[in-house]
Amino acid sequence: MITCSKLTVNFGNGEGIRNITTQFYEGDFTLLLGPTGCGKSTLMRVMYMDILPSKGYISIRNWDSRKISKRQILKLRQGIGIIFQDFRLIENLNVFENVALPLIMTGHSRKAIHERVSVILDEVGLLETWRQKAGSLSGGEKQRVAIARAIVKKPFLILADEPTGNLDPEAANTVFELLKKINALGTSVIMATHNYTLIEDTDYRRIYMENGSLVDL
Amino acid sequence: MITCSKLTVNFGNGEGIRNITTQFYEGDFTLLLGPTGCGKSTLMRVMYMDILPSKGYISIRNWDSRKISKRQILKLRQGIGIIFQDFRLIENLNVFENVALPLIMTGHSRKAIHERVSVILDEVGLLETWRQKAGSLSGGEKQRVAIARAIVKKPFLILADEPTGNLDPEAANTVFELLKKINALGTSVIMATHNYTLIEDTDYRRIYMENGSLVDL
Amino acid sequence: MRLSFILKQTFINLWTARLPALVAVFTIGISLSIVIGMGLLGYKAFTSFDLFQDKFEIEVFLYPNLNRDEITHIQNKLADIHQIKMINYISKEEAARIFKEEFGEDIHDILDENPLPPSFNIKLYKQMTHPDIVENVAKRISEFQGVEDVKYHKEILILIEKYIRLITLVGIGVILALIIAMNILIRNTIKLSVYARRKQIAILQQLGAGGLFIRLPYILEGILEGALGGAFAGFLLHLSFQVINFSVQYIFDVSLAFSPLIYTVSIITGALMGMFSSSRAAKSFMYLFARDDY
Amino acid sequence: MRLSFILKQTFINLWTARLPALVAVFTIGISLSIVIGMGLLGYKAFTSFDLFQDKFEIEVFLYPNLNRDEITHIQNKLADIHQIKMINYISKEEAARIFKEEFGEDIHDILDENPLPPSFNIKLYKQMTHPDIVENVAKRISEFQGVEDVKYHKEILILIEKYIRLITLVGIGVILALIIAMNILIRNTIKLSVYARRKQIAILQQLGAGGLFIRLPYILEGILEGALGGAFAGFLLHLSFQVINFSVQYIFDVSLAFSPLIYTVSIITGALMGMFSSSRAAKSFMYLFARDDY
Ligand SMILES: Nc1ncnc2c1ncn2[C@@H]1O[C@H](COP(=O)(O)OP(=O)(O)OP(=O)(O)O)[C@@H](O)[C@H]1O
Ligand SMILES: Nc1ncnc2c1ncn2[C@@H]1O[C@H](COP(=O)(O)OP(=O)(O)OP(=O)(O)O)[C@@H](O)[C@H]1O
Ligand SMILES: [Mg+2]
Ligand SMILES: [Mg+2]
Repeated sequence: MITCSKLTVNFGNGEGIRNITTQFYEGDFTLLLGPTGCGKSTLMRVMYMDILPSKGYISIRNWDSRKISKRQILKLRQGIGIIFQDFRLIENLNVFENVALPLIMTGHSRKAIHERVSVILDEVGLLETWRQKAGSLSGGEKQRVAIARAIVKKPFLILADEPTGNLDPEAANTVFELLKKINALGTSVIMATHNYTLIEDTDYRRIYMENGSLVDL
Repeated sequence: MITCSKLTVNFGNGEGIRNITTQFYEGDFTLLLGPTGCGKSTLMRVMYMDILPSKGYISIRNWDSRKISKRQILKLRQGIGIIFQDFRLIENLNVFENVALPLIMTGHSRKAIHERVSVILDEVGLLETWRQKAGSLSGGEKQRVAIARAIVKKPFLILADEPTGNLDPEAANTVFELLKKINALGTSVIMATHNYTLIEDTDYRRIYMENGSLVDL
Repeated sequence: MRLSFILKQTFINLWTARLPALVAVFTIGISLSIVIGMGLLGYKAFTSFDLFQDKFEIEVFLYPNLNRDEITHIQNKLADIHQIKMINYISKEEAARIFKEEFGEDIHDILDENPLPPSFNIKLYKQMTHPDIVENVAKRISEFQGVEDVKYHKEILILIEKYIRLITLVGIGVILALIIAMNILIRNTIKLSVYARRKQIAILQQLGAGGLFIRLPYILEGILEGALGGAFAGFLLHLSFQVINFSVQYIFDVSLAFSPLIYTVSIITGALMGMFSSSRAAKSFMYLFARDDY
Repeated sequence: MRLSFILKQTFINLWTARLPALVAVFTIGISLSIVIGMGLLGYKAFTSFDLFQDKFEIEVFLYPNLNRDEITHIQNKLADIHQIKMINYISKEEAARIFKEEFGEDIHDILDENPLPPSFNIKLYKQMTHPDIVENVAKRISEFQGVEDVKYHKEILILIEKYIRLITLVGIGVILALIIAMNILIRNTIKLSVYARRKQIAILQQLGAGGLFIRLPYILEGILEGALGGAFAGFLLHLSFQVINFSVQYIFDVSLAFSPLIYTVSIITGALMGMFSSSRAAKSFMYLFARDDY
């Protein structure tokens, strides 16, 4: 489903990602591992076309980085659920509104939105805080809102960038189980993480990066 | 050194911290544990007087929340090294400048600053990226800059709020060892963390919070 | 749901970013009141030249020996000239009075008989005081039978003409410059107020939000701020009119009439400017791709 | 290290926040050029009343039978009155010429002898044309021996007096209003430009940074933006002067002289305003305690 071919992003300071060629398959749960600064987030940014590759290309379903239009980029992003490493919530909206945003944006009905958002908030354990402004949440709460917002729209692909960094082990586990469940229903998941304890019992495909390149272990 | 007495912070939505009475001793390394949203960050914010308690008081060395002046609050903060959960770097300054900030602010000489900052950057593994703007760093790099900035000024107290959430196990270990070393030299450390693997072999004092209150296990 | 959310977001934005909102209202209010106020003032100054134009007159001297009928005949012919607004007959006696005023002597003291000629004093419609037109009229009259001479202050006429042209030119220039300047100020202020929230816009774009969904809250906000600013401008103008009237009444007993239309005009103008400015501003921060430089 | 860091940070801020910096420069430039420009224009309009005041004259009619010495004596006494700028003797012949102009008849055709009296035509210094002063002077002269009558256009004098007072009043009012308005606009813009960076200020405070360390970069930035804005204002004024001169030269052959002093004044004013505005703005965002509402 995702094909990277000689994918290179050059930030001009020697950093970035280099010459990545690989494939991610539809319905897979892929773990993206590697030390800090190795390029995991950058690779994900290329996947939602926040950066276009300097060299090589990436194609996701029918979208190809070499010939995608602006309108198609927005369309692509609507199909991907992104859990940003730094959350990126709209601080002056409340929890409910932040989570509902992707649904509101694509024109769902009020009733459908209420039902769906309530279910998701319950799953991440934030049903009771739905009225609180995102700006005043605790770190872990923000992270769970970000997760809820990514999965609420039933995307075909979830990009989870370090989704448990601010969660206690129990909450981390809940979230991971949630992602597993969604994956089992057919959504592809790519998750960057440093939490080896969390993933040690899974046999998901692991991709290791170092210094902007893939490494074989 | 730190005395909390019936310390209460009320956010007006039922959240916050409630009636905390405890003491932190000079030179101690204290671990602050508890599920997300239990009030760890809030307790730390009270410690650097970012919030003043609604009820009760906190006293840190000679500073007392009930009668501290604005000027003294700044003085207190200059003595505390804070690793914020969300980093709070100055995005348009580079790594070096961000780390040097606390020293520049208190009027150290150029030479002293260069020496000290270089040593710290080396210890957190960012010596080579010193020129990069903080805004373009990876999550883990940002976190390490935040750590470096907190310890550069040789504070009497370090407040580390989830300092390893974005670090891979190896980097997390380096940072933890660093904090241990600094603590061994006399600096008190209070560290909130969810990383139980990291701390499992230590016998530091643990404080558990739940729902805004201390709990005895 | 989309529309109600957008409406709600507009008000949340207005509240959480009340500083930029207030600044935008103030800027629009002040700018509009300056443009409209200076426009009205300029117009007032321009029309007050009427006073000078009203003072302009042509004197038609007749031969001293004409009889009543001949004089009436000339008067009728003058009345036929459509540029003429007012005709005033000055008899020999009237002329003697004027002589006394001009030269400080009673002509009857010096001579037995009054040698001064009768004359007509003519005023033209003020649109007809262009030097060329006046010259034409004067020439026509001078050819009437019984008219000895036609006199008017040509130089003053030309001077006033020049002043009117100057004031019109400078006035229009100043008003145009003000319109441009105020437009820039309003657009910049609104741009800054959106700039302060550019990260929000970036986040929405990263979630795949399209053009209008992002811009509409800003556009609505701009309309609201513009309308409020316009109302504020109306209020400022209303106030200044009263202050001016109050202070001027000791000098002249004229007073400026404040038309409520000014409120309508400034509110509509403000709303339109707010709308376009914030629409453009929002668009200018809709970067599809990430930027690390801000 | 502190100072060099602050300097560096100023430039980094100017570069990374170049939109607000540019907007501030534009706002200051436009505002200052409007205030200074309108001030100069108002002053020009005010002084152009000289033209009317210059036209004002007093006529002193003498008895027709005075001899040379008596006339010279009167002239000397007039010259002693310090309000008087210019004395012009109008002989009987000159008066006849004027008569011909006023009444269209040659006095010599009507009479053998010229009955018109000689007179002095007097102009006062323009500061001395207040109706009360003029009345006083006229009264003094009328008591001279040999003076038959003193005449001047009292109503016109009073009218001009009123106009001057009106223009002064309205002009000063408008300029004051503009100064206040532009001051508000500049302060608001700079406040917005700091507002966009309020999180930075909050971070510095959380690190324990004190007042001046945080404010100095903004103050320096304000000074720079203000000075640049002032230079821009000077340039705009320079340009407008040339445009005005160019377009007005077809009407009048006067031209406005652009003084380089205007650059100095506007740069210094701009720098001062930038400094105070940004100092205040930075201070207003220095919350010691956290705020979640923005
Ligand atoms: N805009 C940029 N300009 C310059 N360098 C950049 C930019 N963005 C990222 N980098 C550099 O590229 C490298 C990879 O960054 P990336 O964020 O992808 O790392 P990561 O694998 O996500 O690390 P972490 O686990 O810490 O989040 C880092 O060294 C980072 O400093
Ligand atoms: N300004 C605020 N207004 C309202 N509620 C707040 C505010 N700040 C924090 N809270 C609430 O207070 C509670 C404690 O927050 P705090 O940030 O201290 O949690 P924490 O223990 O640090 O959690 P985490 O491990 O997720 O960082 C949370 O439920 C949070 O939503
Ligand atoms: Mg990353
Ligand atoms: Mg926390």
